[in-house]
Amino acid sequence: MIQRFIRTLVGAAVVAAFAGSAAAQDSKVADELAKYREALADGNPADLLEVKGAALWAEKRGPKNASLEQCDFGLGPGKLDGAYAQLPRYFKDTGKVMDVESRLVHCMVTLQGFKQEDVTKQWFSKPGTESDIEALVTFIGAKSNGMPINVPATHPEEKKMYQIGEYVFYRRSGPQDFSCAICHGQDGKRIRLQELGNLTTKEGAGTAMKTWPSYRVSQGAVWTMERRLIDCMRQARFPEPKYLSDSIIALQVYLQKNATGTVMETPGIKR
Amino acid sequence: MAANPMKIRANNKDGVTEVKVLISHEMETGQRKDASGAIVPAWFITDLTAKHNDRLVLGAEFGTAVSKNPYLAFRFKGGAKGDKIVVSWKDNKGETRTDEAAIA
Amino acid sequence: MKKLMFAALCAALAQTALAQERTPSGKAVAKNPVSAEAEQVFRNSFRPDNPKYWMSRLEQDDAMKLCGQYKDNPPAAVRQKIELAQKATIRYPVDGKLMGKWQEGEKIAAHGRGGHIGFIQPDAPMTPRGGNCYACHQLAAKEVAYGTIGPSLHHFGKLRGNSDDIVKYAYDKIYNSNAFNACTNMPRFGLHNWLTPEEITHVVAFLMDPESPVNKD
Amino acid sequence: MNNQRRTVLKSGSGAALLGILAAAGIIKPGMALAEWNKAAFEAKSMADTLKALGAGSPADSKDVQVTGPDIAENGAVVPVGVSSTLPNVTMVAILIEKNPNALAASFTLPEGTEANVQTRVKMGQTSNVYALVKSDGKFFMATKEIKVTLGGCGG
Repeated sequence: MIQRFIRTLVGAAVVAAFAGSAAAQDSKVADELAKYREALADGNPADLLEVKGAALWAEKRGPKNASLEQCDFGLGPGKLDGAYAQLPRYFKDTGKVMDVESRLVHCMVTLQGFKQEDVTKQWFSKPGTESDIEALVTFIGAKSNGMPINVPATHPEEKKMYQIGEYVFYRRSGPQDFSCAICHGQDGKRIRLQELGNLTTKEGAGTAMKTWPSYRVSQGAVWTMERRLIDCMRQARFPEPKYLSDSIIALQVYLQKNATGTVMETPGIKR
Repeated sequence: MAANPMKIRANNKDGVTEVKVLISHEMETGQRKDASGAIVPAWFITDLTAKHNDRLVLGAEFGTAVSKNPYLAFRFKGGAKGDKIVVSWKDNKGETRTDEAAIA
Repeated sequence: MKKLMFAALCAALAQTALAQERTPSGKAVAKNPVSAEAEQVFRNSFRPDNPKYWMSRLEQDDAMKLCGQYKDNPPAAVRQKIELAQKATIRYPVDGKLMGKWQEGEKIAAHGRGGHIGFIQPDAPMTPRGGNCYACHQLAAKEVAYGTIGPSLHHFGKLRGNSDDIVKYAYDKIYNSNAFNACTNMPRFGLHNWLTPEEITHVVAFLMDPESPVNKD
Repeated sequence: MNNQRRTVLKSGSGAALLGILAAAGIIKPGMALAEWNKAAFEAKSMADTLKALGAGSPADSKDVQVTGPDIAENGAVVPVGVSSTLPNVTMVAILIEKNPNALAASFTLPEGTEANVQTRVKMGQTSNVYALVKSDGKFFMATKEIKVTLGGCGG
């Protein structure tokens, strides 16, 4: 007991010594970073993509020469206001829990007659090659701006996906022993200069989820949530997940349920 | 590929009009390599003009260091609600685009 | 007495790290009721064209499995079992020298690439693997872009001196962090061959050497 | 074409026709300015760039400012601007010392346009950034260091 007390004392002293020296420099860095983020916020290139997405939504395309205007994201055909904030959810017609991207692709296949492999070939943009899916998801996401995330995951299939998502969140592997929880399981941490949300809490998950889709200045592109999560797996040094695969959807159920109640601010802009 | 439209916002306050422009453009530096290791040729906006009705209010020349999807903000005296702001750009491949907005 | 002091110091170091990580309440976490199915779903969620040797990165050793099962907060007995097993994995450079060149260590600490696979943005085949220490730790004062997932290591050597025991502690911790703190966030750099024993000695020097920017400024 | 037209109308600019005509090369946008200054944009050093701009060695001025944050979270997008309280400013430019080509952008300011322009630039690394201003026919300059930080997971 006494030994434990001494440990704590020494530990606390060392921590305190560190905290003092760097504080002044750190607060200056934090101020300038806040200015940087503020300067970016006014003038988000994602707005340009949103306009493009709106046009693609209404345009008659594909073998069936149909628009996407009858696509049902869970609130009824063509009802987009607040739909993104309530995904993923269980869909009776497919018998599956789907996220915004799997549902969108489903509509492009069923309503417009595209082949899934064709329409997902360009699921994210590269310099000089735009992605219809990126534009459409930006547009659909923006239709939930200002609305609360609401994924209660009460349907048994949704509940199961939540549990699968939680399992994946804590599952460690790879040459760095990584899981999602390593970086996103604690409050008030940052990686380099970027704040890391504690995605197991409402506040952390909410802060993270409310701004997607988001324009990433380091990438020069809007990233969808699938893109975000698949790249997290790359950073964890895992092999590459399949686009629209179940563990990516399950992670979204886990995160969206945790974030439920947070008001959307999308499209976002970040590093 | 036809260029996407710009987003132009113009607001008049106390006789000064503030214009903010967002442009959809790759702004390739000519120094990046693609997956196969080949240099991606430079492709960037070189010139831009902004006019209030028919009067030039800003001329700009860009190099490759201007960010992808360029952003521009400036202020000029005059302009009234409803007046037209017309922005045009031209890139090094000769492609051009013109969009306009009304002062709010 | 000296031994005791060292033990206390080591304990303090471990405690410093712990204080910034999870509180080790050891509270048992109920096993995820769908874990068997979830494991199947996870493994089936990767592209079929990932080569086998990439997919092998998804295999888990006992420590990984247990940490996941207990959400990184195992009960005391499990914790102890993991730490003992991990301690036994530590290997040393053939020449026995644990202090390398701090200049090399500085590069390893700042470098965050290497080992990325997949089809979208893999690293070029021979990209050296970095330690990426700054992602989680403050080190040299001049680098402002440091993370806080791990404790600050600024003045690491200056605060602790560079006795053989401390040098060995630093080496061991980098080689296999779980030998000291089961289910810590820190990778097991040596165990996975992410860094070679020689590279680890360079990082040790970056932390310990009085001339290293970690201790100088 | 139809799709683009609707997009433009929806975004409230209504310049579809102009855009289409311009894209088709039927009319040319009003480039009533001098040709793009190739020599200045292709110059590498600060000195060569200033020379190509006809600026010689400008005096430092407290009345010129490089605006924007001192730290960039990413070098691909660094918000930076020039502002000045000097009279009759007809031209401003942004120069980045350590970029492969120092000149990032230059602006012609007709009478009535304020000497206050903001844009976003790429920076390969931490560097001094210069604001160059032409006032009453003479050149003035100001500088500040903008730090480009490494961010995120590191790869």
